[in-house]
This record gives sequence, C-alpha cells and structure tokens, in this order.
Amino acid sequence: MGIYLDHSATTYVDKKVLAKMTQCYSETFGNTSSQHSYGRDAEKGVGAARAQVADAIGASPGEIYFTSGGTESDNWAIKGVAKFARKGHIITTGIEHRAVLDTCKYLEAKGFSITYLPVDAFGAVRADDVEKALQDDTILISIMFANNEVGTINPMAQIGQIAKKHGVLFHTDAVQAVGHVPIDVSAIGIDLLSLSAHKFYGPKGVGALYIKNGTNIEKIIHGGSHEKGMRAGTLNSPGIVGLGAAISLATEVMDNEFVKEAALAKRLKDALLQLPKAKYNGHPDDRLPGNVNISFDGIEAEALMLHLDLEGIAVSTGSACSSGSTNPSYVLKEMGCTIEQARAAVRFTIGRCNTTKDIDTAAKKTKSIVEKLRALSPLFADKGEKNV
Amino acid sequence: MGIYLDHSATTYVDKKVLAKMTQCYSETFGNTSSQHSYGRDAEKGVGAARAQVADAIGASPGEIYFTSGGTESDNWAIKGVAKFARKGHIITTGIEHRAVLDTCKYLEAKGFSITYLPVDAFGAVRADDVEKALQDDTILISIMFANNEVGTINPMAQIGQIAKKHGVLFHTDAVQAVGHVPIDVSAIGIDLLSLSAHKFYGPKGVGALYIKNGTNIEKIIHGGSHEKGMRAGTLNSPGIVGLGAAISLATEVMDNEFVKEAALAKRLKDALLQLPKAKYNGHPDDRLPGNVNISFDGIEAEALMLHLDLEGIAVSTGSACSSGSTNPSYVLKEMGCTIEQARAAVRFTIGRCNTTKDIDTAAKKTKSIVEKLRALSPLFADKGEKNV
Amino acid sequence: MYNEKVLQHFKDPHNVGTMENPDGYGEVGSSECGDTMKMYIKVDDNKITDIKYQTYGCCAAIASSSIATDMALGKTIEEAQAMSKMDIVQELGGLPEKKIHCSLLAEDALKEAIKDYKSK
Amino acid sequence: MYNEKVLQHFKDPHNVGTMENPDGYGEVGSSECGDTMKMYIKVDDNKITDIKYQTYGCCAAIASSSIATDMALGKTIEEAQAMSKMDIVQELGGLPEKKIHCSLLAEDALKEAIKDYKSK
Ligand SMILES: Cc1ncc(COP(=O)(O)O)c(C=O)c1O
Ligand SMILES: Cc1ncc(COP(=O)(O)O)c(C=O)c1O
Repeated sequence: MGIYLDHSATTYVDKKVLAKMTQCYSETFGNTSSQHSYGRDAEKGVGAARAQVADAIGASPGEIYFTSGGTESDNWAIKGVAKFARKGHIITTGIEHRAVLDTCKYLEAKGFSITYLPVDAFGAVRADDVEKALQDDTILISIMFANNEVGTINPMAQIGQIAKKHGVLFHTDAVQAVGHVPIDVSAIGIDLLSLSAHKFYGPKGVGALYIKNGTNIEKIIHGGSHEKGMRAGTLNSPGIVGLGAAISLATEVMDNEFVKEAALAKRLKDALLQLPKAKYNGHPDDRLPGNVNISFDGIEAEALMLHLDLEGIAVSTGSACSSGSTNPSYVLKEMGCTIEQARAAVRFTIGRCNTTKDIDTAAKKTKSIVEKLRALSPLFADKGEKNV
Repeated sequence: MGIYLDHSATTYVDKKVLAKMTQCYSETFGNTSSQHSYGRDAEKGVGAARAQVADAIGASPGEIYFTSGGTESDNWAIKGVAKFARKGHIITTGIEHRAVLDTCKYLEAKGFSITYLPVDAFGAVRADDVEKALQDDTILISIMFANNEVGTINPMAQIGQIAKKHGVLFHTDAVQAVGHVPIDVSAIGIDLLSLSAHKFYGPKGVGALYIKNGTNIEKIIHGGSHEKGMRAGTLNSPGIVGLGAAISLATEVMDNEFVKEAALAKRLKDALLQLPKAKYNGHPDDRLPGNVNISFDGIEAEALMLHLDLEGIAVSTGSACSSGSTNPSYVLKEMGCTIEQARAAVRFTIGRCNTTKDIDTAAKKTKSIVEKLRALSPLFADKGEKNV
Repeated sequence: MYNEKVLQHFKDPHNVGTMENPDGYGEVGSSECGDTMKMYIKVDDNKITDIKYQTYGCCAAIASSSIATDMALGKTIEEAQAMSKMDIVQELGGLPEKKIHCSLLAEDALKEAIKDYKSK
Repeated sequence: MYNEKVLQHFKDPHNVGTMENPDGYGEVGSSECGDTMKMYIKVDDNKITDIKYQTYGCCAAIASSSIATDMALGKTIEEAQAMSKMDIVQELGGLPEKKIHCSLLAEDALKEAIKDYKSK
C-alpha cells in the first residue's frame, strides 16, 4: 500500500459515507421530484443532508443549494451576483483557485472591473487592503477561506466585518476549509460559501453553495424547479446523502483530526527542514492543519514528486512543465517567491488515514531523493547556508 | 417489494455498474489532474469511460465531454452555441424538457429569437416545419430525440439532413433515448448531443455532452483546464466510470430489452384500454419501448398515482396541482389534448427489472382504482362510448 | 408529503355518493385548478342528518371532502356554516402548503348547499 | 503518462557527474521552461569516449539527458552531431507530447560540447 499525502487534491470516500450512498444508489434511488414513495424516500435523504450541511456551517437548511462541486459553486456565486447586479466592481485576490480567478477574468472581459488583491509573504490577504479597495460600485468581495497550495487561512472575521459595514456581499471559496476547521457563516458574516464533498471524504461531483436568505443572486443552470427554482437538474441524491454524511462525520472528528494532523505536519516539516536550503511556504500557524509546503532549492518539483511516486508516496506540485512553458505556481509568485523557489515547491497534505510511520517514511524518502536530485543538478551548490 | 414503473424519471444503478463505482470511490479515488499513480489510475478509468460513451453513440472519444447531467449538457449546448454566435435565431419545439425550454426562454430574454415548433397529434415534430422555420440567422436547431412524457421519437435523420444541408448546428436532447434505442451521431448528422447516466441504470449527477469536432461553442463553467479547458471542475471519476459501464451494458442488452419492454408495454396498453374512455397518448410505433401514457377520462392523475403508490406501484403524472394552480402537461397540450385529458394522463415507464407479473398486477390495480375514482367523480358518466 | 390521516381519507373516503331529493345541493368548481365538487345535504330540525358528495380532484381535494362531510354531519346549519377551510385542514392534521387551497372546495360546496337549503 | 523506459532512466540516470579537464563542455538553459544542463565530453580518435552531465529539470529532461549520453558514448563526433531530439525521444520509446520539447535540452547541450571541442 502506498502513502497518500495529497488529501488537498482529493480524498477517498469514507466507508460509512459510502455505505449510505450505496444504499441510495440501489434502494432509495427515486427521483426527488417524484411524488410516489420512491421519490419521497429520496427526498427524505436529501432533506436530512441539507440539514447536516447547514448545521456544519451555522446556516439554516433553506440556505443550502446543492451543486456539482466547488467549481460550479464558485461560478454560480460570482456570476450569479454579477448577473443580478448587471455591472460593477468585484474584489478578489491573486491567489484564488482558478474556479474563482477564471470566472472573474470572464466577467472582466464582459465589462466588470476586478481588483486582484496582493497577499503577504505568508499568503494571507490583509483586511486593510480589502477595505481600501472598496468602491462605490463594489458588488462583491470573493476571498478564499484557506488556500489550496499553502493552506494559509485568511482573516475571515475581519473581512466579514468590513463587508457588513459597507453593505457589500461577501463570498468565500471554502472548499479547502470546510470539514477541517470550524466555520460559522453567520458569526463571520458570510453571504455566499462554496464547498465540495470530495475534500472531506465525501464523493466527487457534488458540492453546495450556501446562499444567505435574501441575497440577490441569479441562477446559472436553467430548467426545472429543483432547489427552489435556483439550480435545475435531477438531484444527485446519492451524492448529496454522501455529502451530508461526510460533513457530519468531519464535524464530529474535526477537533481530534486537527490536533493529529497538525502534529504530523509539524513532524514532517521539522524533518524536512533539516535539509539545507529548504524554504517553508505559507503561514507558520494560521493554516490548514495537514498542509506542509516546502521549496527545495535546486530541484524541480515534478522530478521529486515522480521519484516519490515511484516509491509509492503521493504528493503534489504547484508547478508543471507543460506545453513548452513552465507554469510555476502563481500562488507562490504572489507570495514573493522567486520562479526557482516556485518550481521547487512540493505540497504534502496529510489526511485522516496517515500515521506517524507514513510521515517518517515520507520524510526519509524525500530527503534522500532531494539529495540525489541535487547531486544531479547543476544549479545547486550546498554552501552550508541556513534555511530561510 | 414494490413495482417500479417510473424508469423515465430515474433508474436504480445496475449492480455491476455500482461495483465499478465503489471500487473507484475507495481505491482508485485519485484526482485525474494529479500526476502520481493515484491520479493516473483515475485518469485511466475516465479514459476508458470516454471511449465507452463514444462507442455507444458513434463518436470519437475526443468528442465526449463529461458534465453533471442532462440539464447541464442542455444548458451548455444551447448557451454555448449562443454565446459563441453572440446573436441569432434558434429553432426548438414546444415539447422539449424544461432544461431546453427554460434555457431558450433565458436566451430569448437576452435578445435571441426562438421558434418553438408545434408537434402533431402523436407528439412528433414535422421535419418540413424545421426547414420552413430556418432563417438566414439561424444558429442552432435543438430538437429532442425522444420525448420524456409520451416517448415519441422525432424524425432525427430527416432533421439531421436539413441541418447539414443548410449548415446549421443540430443539438439533440437524447436524455431519454440513449441506452434505449440505437443512436449514431455521424449517420444522423448530430453536432451536439446531451445524455444523462441515471436514465440507463447509471448514477445520478453525471452526464455528457457530445461536441462534434470543430463545433463553435463556448464553455459555461470556468476554471481549470479539465476536459480540454471546456468544463472546469475536478472530474467525478467514480460517476464517470459508472456512466461508462452503464452505457456499455445498455448497448449490450439494448436489442433484447427493446423487444421485452415493447411487449410488456403492449400488454399493459391492451389491458388498460379495455377501460372505457381511456385515451392512448403518443405515437403507436415510433416511441420508446417502455413508455405507456394514457388519459383516463374523469379522473385526476395525481389521485390515481397516489392510489397506485399506496399499493406499492410507482408511476408518474405530467400534471401536478401545486401552488394554487394546476399545471397540466404542456407536452400533452401541445399535442392537442384538452386540459381535462392532460390532467387525466398517467405515464407508466417499464424498465429492465419489470416482469409480466408486474404488468398484470399494475393493470389490475389501475383498472380498479380508475373505476373507484370515476365513481367518486362528478365529471365522469360512462355512456359506454368507445375509446378514442 | 401527505400525513397518514389524509391518506386514510383519500384511500377510503367517507360519505361518497349522490342523493335523491336533497334538502340542499351545492356545486362548485375551483377556478384555480379545475377541481369540481357536488354536495348533497339532508336537513332535519336544523341539523345536517345526511350528507353525500362527488369530487373530482387531487388527493387533498378528496381527503378534504371526506373529512369536511364527516365534520358537517350532525352539526346545526349555523355550526356547519361557520366551518372554514382552515378548520378542515386542522382536522386533517395539516396539508402541504401548496395544497391548502384544495380544501376550499369542500368549504365552498358546503356553503353552497346550505345556501340552497335556506333559499327553499 | 511516462513509459517504463523513461521512468527507468529518470529513476537511475546514467552518466551523471562532472569531469575535470573535459575535451568539450556545453551549458544550455531552456528559455522555455528554465531547465538547465551542463555537459562534459572526452574525445579520443574522433570518438566520444566519456561523457558526463548535470541536469536541472523535470522527469523528461532527466531521462532525455540520460539516454542521450548513452547514445552519444562511442559515437564519432559527426554521428553525435547528427543526433536530434526526435532520435532521443524515439530511443526513449516516446514522451508525452507536452514534454517533447524537454529533450531538446540534451540535443543542444551535446551540440554545444562538440562545438567547444572543435573550437579548441
Ligand atoms: C480552493 C478550491 N476551490 C475550488 C476547487 C474546485 O472544487 P471542485 O473540484 O469540487 O470543482 C478546489 C479543488 O479542486 C479548491 O481547492
Ligand atoms: C428529455 C430530458 N431532458 C433532460 C433531462 C434532465 O436530465 P438530468 O436529470 O440528468 O439533469 C431529463 C430528465 O430529467 C429528460 O427526460
């Protein structure tokens, strides 16, 4: 068996969650729009899931709309608000997931103006910058809860207050955060929140958008009166039941998991930073518990990733050498990393199944591969410098 | 165990299909964008599914794009072509699924002009009408393969020829047809085809859009380079694997199933038409094999449906008395039915699991409930007339 | 969506039928949804001593007719006249919100029948 | 995405290292993706008798360097000079399309080293 350290990319589905889904695929398989018992049973499952999702983020069930995943939720939140407003200004950051960035670029081409806020060296947005960027015609602030590459958590409460004070809608892409850190939409003052089941041991292809009651937003998928007429399409009831079960379970084990993952992450970080010229990326404390992101000077991340893969260890790299040009992580570049540092960055994301032994094995293998690749590299000369 | 006769609403997932999906949810669960072995294994599954879908409809794998279901595919096909063209005229019919109709209405509000073609008494579009409706600025013909309420199949080959002759793109919502009747997109001349797994014993929440190579279409979900940059979002690999397995299986058993379902449908129809004043809706021959749609004069379909439900038999009704107004099936109205006939229409859709015994039980129960409801009804007086 | 009591009345509705020479007769059609009801009452000593009806409509309309006639039977004309659709819905233990209007049919038909009786 | 042979060369690249007093030395950097390679050759009787290199780059760059040096070893200067990136890709049994450009690094470095040798 391999060692999976790429839980931010996706997770396996928890056994208990899968059992609920299986039951739904074969028995309570009705269409929730049907009025007979098959339909009513399916609707019961969806209703329970809606309550589970609402509970997990401090919303009410009527504010939860199911989607096909985080990307659709992000598209809906941003395009939906923009369509309702017809024109205006949107504030986001330079380190958003492409589901947010590409949607903003699309709207920019359609005449909306967009501010892409910078981040500090740790990858966090400054709340001050948000307030300064506000314009008379600002219709939306869209800032991610936690970054997918470096795990840094943004100052959500402060941004929420600013949004509320100025009466501007606040959307957050919380795809990486939900199920891992506590979230209360009403305490923070969030109007729209995107989440996706496959990031917390639920199924792929199902997510949700929290829409605070009374929010001015249009739909983006037409046809049928599903989801109060806001999102057409036969409900993916097995997936939704899986989402509900997964979010409940994640909430239940959150505190323990946080402590466990943070401890494993510290262990991995400490071991890897024994290597010379290894740079730890992201915030030291305000970050997702399982995320460790390190740039190893003089190596190319893909090479390290593939070597680890050959040893059965799965990690990820932000950059990828493809189509004749390297695309080093724009997140790391925004944080002020050099291109070389960005190309040398590897992300380890620890999850529910990982053990101390996994971490020790991964650390040991990583160290020897880094040394091997550095020996191969014309760029690296260990001059015994300290880590930065 | 109940008798499920609502297979056009949705199907259970076939056991063999589910086994493949389960494996994917727990073992080959990687993100297809990941370059390590977990990602590559997931990508292998998706690639195989893409080939299975392509094979089933006579396309090549590079022309298959996975979506969250039939509704998204319909939205994408129509809005995607409209966005690319920027303006123009679209031809569709008055009996499309709401995923098509509502999308067309949305575009109409945005300045596109739409022709909603009428249908004949059997529910079929006349190819002549399509040709006559063409304008210089027609950008798209969108006509469903088979109707979801009455099962009538449209003259696809003729429409395909007209589209080709005039160089207009041809989209078909084949959600009800795929997996049940043979389809060859290149022989017919289809440019865009929507399909959805949960209509042929695959999972809900996953579908595909066939886009013929070279078709001018824009994306509607932004972010990420998935699906050649045309549909962002982490691929629902277990769902896609299920779609692939389901479409292969459906193709394999299609001929036998067609014969079996058509025979059961005839048996049910013959039994029910023994009742006086029962009107058979839809085409006698050119229809989906398992579809039987009948209006029983003097009864309200919802009442019949619920009585059958109490007996463990699941059927569906086009009309529903809701929100203070009855919405009798617009499909039946387009076919020339009276409002009373539309309100009295019940749809039985036979599927893979149904037996002769199921049909006989359903027929017997339906007959006695219809008689009971007619006795209760002030509208019905059996004057011994013949069925129409 | 419907509770047990509603389904019970729907499945085996009470007081179904017509009446020869009723003391009062009412016929109403809902303009909203096409439901139709005919109601027949027999009145003795200012009390409703027999009641029959026919209903064309959905489950909510049928169940409302059944329970409304149960409720009216034995009541004085004044008591019966005071019955509202919300009384009917309450007696049924509730109806889905979208279906509440369906119970108006029974209220209206009963009122029509009483009006007819009084006019004689 | 990578075939077995590519992965084998990537995992255990051949001819890695530097050389004291090489007969030819080439250093190239890909402007496209930042990959860098240093190549050292020893030439005897117009034949490449020893070859060493260092590469910074992805799997494709490393595997190409490894197999290209294997191929060049023992070849005459003229034969080595005639090697193209497609020869390297072919010898590797193919590379993903997006990665084909990565093998140019080895071709270029080898050509630079030969040029340096000839200029002496
Ligand atoms: C921060 C963030 N936003 C959005 C997404 C997209 O979610 P999904 O994969 O469910 O479409 C992801 C993950 O892929 C993510 O990490
Ligand atoms: C003809 C037709 N088109 C589109 C759809 C929508 O597909 P989905 O339920 O997968 O969104 C359906 C079924 O619901 C249908 O019958």
